[in-house]
Amino acid sequence: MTTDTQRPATAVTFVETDEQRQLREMLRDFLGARATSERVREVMQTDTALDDAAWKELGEYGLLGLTIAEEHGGAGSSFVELAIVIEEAGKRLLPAPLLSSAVLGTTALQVGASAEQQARWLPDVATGASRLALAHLDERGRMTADPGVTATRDGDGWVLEGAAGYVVDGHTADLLVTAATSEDGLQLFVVPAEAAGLARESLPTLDLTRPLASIRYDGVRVPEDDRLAGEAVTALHDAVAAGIVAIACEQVGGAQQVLHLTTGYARERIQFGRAIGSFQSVKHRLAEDLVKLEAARSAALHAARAVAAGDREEIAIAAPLAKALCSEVYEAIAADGIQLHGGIGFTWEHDAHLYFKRAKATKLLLGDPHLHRRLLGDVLGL
Amino acid sequence: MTTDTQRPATAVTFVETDEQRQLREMLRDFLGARATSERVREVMQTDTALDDAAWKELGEYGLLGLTIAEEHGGAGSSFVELAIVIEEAGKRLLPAPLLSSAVLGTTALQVGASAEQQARWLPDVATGASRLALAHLDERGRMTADPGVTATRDGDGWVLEGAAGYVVDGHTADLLVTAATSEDGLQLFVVPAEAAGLARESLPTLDLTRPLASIRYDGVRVPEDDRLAGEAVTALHDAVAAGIVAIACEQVGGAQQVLHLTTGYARERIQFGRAIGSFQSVKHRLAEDLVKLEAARSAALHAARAVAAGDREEIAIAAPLAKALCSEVYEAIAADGIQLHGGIGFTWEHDAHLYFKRAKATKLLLGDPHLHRRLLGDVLGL
Amino acid sequence: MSTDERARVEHQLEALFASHPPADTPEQEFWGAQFDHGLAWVQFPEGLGGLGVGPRWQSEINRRIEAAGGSVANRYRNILGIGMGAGTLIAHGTEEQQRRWLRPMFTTEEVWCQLFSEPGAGSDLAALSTTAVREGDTWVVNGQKVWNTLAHLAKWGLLVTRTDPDVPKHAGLTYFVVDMEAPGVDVRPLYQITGEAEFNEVYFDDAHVPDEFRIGEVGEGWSVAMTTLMNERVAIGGNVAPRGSGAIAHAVAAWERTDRDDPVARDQLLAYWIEAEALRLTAIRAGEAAKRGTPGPEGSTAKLHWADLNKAITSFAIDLLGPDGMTYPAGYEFVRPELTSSRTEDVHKAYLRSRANSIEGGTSEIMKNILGERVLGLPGEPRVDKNVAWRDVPRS
Amino acid sequence: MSTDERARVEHQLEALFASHPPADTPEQEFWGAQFDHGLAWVQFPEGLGGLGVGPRWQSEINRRIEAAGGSVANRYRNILGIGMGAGTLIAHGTEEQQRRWLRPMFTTEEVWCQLFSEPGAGSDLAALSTTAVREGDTWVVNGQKVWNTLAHLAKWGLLVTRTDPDVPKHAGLTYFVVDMEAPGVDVRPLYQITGEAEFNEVYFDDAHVPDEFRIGEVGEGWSVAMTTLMNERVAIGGNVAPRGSGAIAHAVAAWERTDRDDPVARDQLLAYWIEAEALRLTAIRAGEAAKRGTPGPEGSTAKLHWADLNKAITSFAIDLLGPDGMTYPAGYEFVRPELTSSRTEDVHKAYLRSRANSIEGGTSEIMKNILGERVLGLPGEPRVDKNVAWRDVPRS
Repeated sequence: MTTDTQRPATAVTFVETDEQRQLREMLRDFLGARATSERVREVMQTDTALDDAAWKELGEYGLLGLTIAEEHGGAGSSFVELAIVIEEAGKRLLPAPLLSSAVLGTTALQVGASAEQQARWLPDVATGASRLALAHLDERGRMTADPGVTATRDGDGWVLEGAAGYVVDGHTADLLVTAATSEDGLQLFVVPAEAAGLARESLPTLDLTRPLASIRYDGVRVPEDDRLAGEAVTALHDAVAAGIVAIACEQVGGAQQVLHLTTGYARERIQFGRAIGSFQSVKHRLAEDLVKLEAARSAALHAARAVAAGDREEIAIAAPLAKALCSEVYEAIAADGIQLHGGIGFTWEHDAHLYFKRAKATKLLLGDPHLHRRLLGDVLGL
Repeated sequence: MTTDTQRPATAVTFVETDEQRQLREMLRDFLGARATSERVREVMQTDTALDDAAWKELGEYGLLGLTIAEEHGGAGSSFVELAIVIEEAGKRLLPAPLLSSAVLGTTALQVGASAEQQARWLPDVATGASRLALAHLDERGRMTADPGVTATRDGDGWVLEGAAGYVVDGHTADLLVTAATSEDGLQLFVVPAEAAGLARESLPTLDLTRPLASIRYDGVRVPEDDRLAGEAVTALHDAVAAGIVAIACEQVGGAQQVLHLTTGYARERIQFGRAIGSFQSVKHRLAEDLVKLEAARSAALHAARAVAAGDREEIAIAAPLAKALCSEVYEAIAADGIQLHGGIGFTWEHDAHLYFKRAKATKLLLGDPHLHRRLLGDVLGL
Repeated sequence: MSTDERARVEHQLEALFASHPPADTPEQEFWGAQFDHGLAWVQFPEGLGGLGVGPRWQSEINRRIEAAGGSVANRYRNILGIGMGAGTLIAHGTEEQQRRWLRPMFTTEEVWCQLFSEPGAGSDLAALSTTAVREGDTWVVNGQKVWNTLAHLAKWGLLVTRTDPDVPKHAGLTYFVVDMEAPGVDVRPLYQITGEAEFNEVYFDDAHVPDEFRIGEVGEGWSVAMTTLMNERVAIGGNVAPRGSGAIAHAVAAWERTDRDDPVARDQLLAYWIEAEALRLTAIRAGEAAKRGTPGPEGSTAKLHWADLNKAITSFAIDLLGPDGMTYPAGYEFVRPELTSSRTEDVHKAYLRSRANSIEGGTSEIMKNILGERVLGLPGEPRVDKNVAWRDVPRS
Repeated sequence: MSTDERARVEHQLEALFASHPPADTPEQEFWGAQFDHGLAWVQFPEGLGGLGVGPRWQSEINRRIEAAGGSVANRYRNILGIGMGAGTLIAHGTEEQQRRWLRPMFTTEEVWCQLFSEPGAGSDLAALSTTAVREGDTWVVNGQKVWNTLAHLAKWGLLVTRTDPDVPKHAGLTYFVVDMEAPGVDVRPLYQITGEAEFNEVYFDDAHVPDEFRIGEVGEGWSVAMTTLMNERVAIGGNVAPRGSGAIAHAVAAWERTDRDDPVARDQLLAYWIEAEALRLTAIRAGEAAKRGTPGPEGSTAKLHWADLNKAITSFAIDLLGPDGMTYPAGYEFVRPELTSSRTEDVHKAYLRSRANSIEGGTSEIMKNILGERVLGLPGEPRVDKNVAWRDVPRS
């Protein structure tokens, strides 16, 4: 192990400010009322699978530009606040492009765009009027591969050719932040969804509450002004790191909610004259799930604080750690949610399967636990 | 997957003959009376850790040469009978060189020695008068490495130099079947323990009931007659395969005995006014252990039948399969044995730790589960 | 006697094949003739589809029929009738009931379903609360059943009801055959997490069942139901799948779609392959032991092991797919699948379907109780619902 | 008030450091003076080692003493007295008892041990059966205790006995301090699977305990014992170890002894590293929450998580050693280790020692009950040992 990784993590703290607690409570109330099971199910079976009403309201409350600077119409808060929104949305499986627009897209622009570019795009993102998505994977969806899109100079602008796969919320985004390989290396382009030559196709998803799209670029022309002026590699790296941490936070929210639902059921469901939660097989399983959940929560909260602090060295450890752990914990708790609900947990009408599917889909999104363990090992020199 | 591995395993059957059942019952009685906990503990804390009295008796009953042909003084039975002896001995942690002499050494001689050589050595092995051990690992104990001994021609004979590590029962063997690299490739030599230049050192073992030794060869001279005349690579391969299967059978015996002890304790130990086995946490753990045990038993029994049938193609699948599975099952059941006995299970005076240590030691002996999974994958073309 | 039995079976088979060549006779007609020749349930009495010989002849008869180009698909199409209902009728029904129901059951002219589980009575089946109240020669049934395979196709249902709430739960049950087309019986599809409706819910709203459809005595419903459930195990058993088939085949296929260069995934794949093969060997061992009349614990561990392993392996197969694991290519279609979708060719669907393996036919928790108590001899838990009137036991 | 407390603490510290310079005063003399200045247990009353201020000052005092070159090792050497006995005496002892025992306890002149568990009363501590029978002003004790750390060095033992077998188990207990050097008290080493005797067994054969050594009323022993066990948790807590330390350090060291080329082992190592780090972060989180007076579930999950993880990681470390994992380099020596060997530098010993982590201080099974019932609010099990005289409850 290199000495670097031995350094005491300077900023390990979990203290939540009063404002953060209030934000969490506000979201709990808001989402509890808006993102009901009925509403989520209604939305997830539409073509867009996007809760437009909730999205607008989140924008009105200023929750879509939490990390965007005030000069660009945002709240100028930190990633910790955004993580709270994501976690609470994860509890309710809110079908809204928070991850794609407020995390992946926003971070890419904040790190990679010039001040002028940020001023041009971010205000609409902060209000929710414009939705971003990040198109950076090839059609097989691999993180390590070059993007499936190439960019060629053409006069003052560029022409994009190729395809991007597994773009989160790609079919409802207004602007596609597209990674492409050019002669000069990786570039990021902001491409309007209605650009000529751009075609989108929704994928049939396991998790209906989180849509994915394939995007084809067939000679899409992009002006030089819409190429991000900064370091594309850094911008993409930071966007993905923030996305990974956001997923971990969302996973903790979902896992907590499943555990809450299952525990409640175990208290009330009676078999053999006793609440099933009085049987050790059920009680101990839930206790083990609680142990896992608390470990996952610590990892996700810490990673969010590292992102908020902009501590790249710590992010390199905390982000893959959180994604690897929270993915497996959410999956395990969601699987127990089905099992401990018994037959009803296997029905479409019960919500247990929605969490189970979200857990599996987020586990595989932006790198599975195995990949993140490998990345962590490289950082730690193990 | 190659088509070969898809072939229906022709000889999958588990039927036990009446003779085999009688053999098992006889051994159960014999070892139940001889290899008591007191006796095993007494023996394991001696320098040799070898139960000489039990060994002699096994020889008198003809149980040390079960697989040796009748013409060489053996019983001419199959590996299935030998596996029964090994399994029953594993139940009682009998400190006796069955694995080293009756399996590893005997198989090496049967496959690698000429008829004349077999006639010279095997009769004494069958009676127990001569004990074999197999020295084929380097000092780090690795299976994949070349042996740590080199053989150089010297007139009519050979000179051995180097060292072999982790030799099972190496310190009490009479004849060391030694693998050495020569100019002509791998060779096997039968070296008397008292040969000039040969030095043995016992290792401090985790499992006191199964001793290990390091052997140093400092210019040990071996006549050409004592070099095995046959294919050394095949002989070594077959010996190790038989050894792996024997360990798996031993592990099944041990696991069954721990489960038996722990189940009995769970029936009798009362806390909170109830037998602890009535609590689901205990009951379900034991039920899960039973599930594992039965799978392990199937794997070990089938592998023993494949060895008995001399079906090399099936052995290549069944042997690593059995070793990988039975190792993990024994370890898990032995660990539960300590846990479910509570405090008493952590004491020296209780037998739970003896099984726990045997489980770990056999897991690491002749290749750990990971190695065997890799070997199996190579065979299966996965 | 055994040679005598063989001779009788051979004789009937020859006669059947002569009069109704299996390959050329329409299915239902053939099955009717098979019944009439006593070759439907060979252990049943003559005249009721059997010859009164040992049940072990049946598998040979089935093999011979298939070898001759005939079909035994009725056993799957009407699995709850032929596999479970028939044995129940023989054990507890009147001869009139047997004559009325067995033949059209065997020919699949009348499909059967089972109406046992309820929303409030899953693992604790005996706590069920669907009531049957006697009105003269009729019983009026109210309540809800769930997890009813084939109920939407069934003419008849095997129904357990509560007829006396004032005695302990096992004592107050009565068993009926119910006409699924009768007024007051409402069958609704029950969609599951795959998007398919393999099961139904059945609602009873003042449904009338004539007393002549009662099986066994009033209050004896539990022991009749146990007969049905015993027959379930027998009906399911059978052949062991070949090496490498089942869930592990999904994982191997998924592995082969990868670059096959990840040693960690490979190690996990092999660990599952090993466990699947060991379980397969265990099933062979259990079959041999059962045949020899010396069944061991291996027979009881298989269901539990299979359920948990199936779930783990199919989940791993999805992981192997990587990003494609986030998709569900078949889409959620809200249809009824052909038969059960337990053995689906689609890995994504198999993954979701397998979630029920540790719930249906006894949850893994209940199976562990059974293993612990019946096989390992561990004591049961203190019971709060024994010797208490059903109406006084807490329920959810 | 808080500033007032600070002033008083500062004042006493200055006085102590002036009269007994920590770096230059012999340990026991310094601890005596520390007691006399009210800085031993700062929350205790004046004259009994405290100043009657908030307990949170104690950790600052300890830091200051260490910074000044003094020692706080008495807290470890006499952990059962200082950590658990003292609080019990303050809560339930008479002032005479407090004056008699607290000072020599703090100076370690008199070491203490705890005599609670018995062979027949482990998880079910309240079922214990060591009896104390009154004879005038003396109690005669018979029975056996087990798992008694430091008993072989101890002058005094904290003893729970059964004084009334005819009432339910919790009601018939009485708590004593027992002189470990008294006749009839026999301390024997209890060897564990590491070959060491970290614990003892203590046998009582007509040992006499004066009534003045009784703590609390007759029959109140359970609540006194609970006070002792509450203090246990407080005594243990404290600093969080640095990243990468503990069991995972053993695994990393073992990994570094390999060729570091096995991706499967590496993946497992990293999975454990992640879990260990997440648990460490949880401990920090629990500490912060406790400080702010808003403890959450994270405080309760740590012990369970730590025990199971420790076992898994040390076992994995042995696997990484390969063939060397079959050895036990230290040998089984049948000695008493220095203090507890829980934090051993020897990976082989750490592996064996960790087996007890999920047993000592509450088995993992009991911890899961506690988490399930107290944190998750799940109902308890039916109890067969409530409201029944102890002598009528089955015991093993």
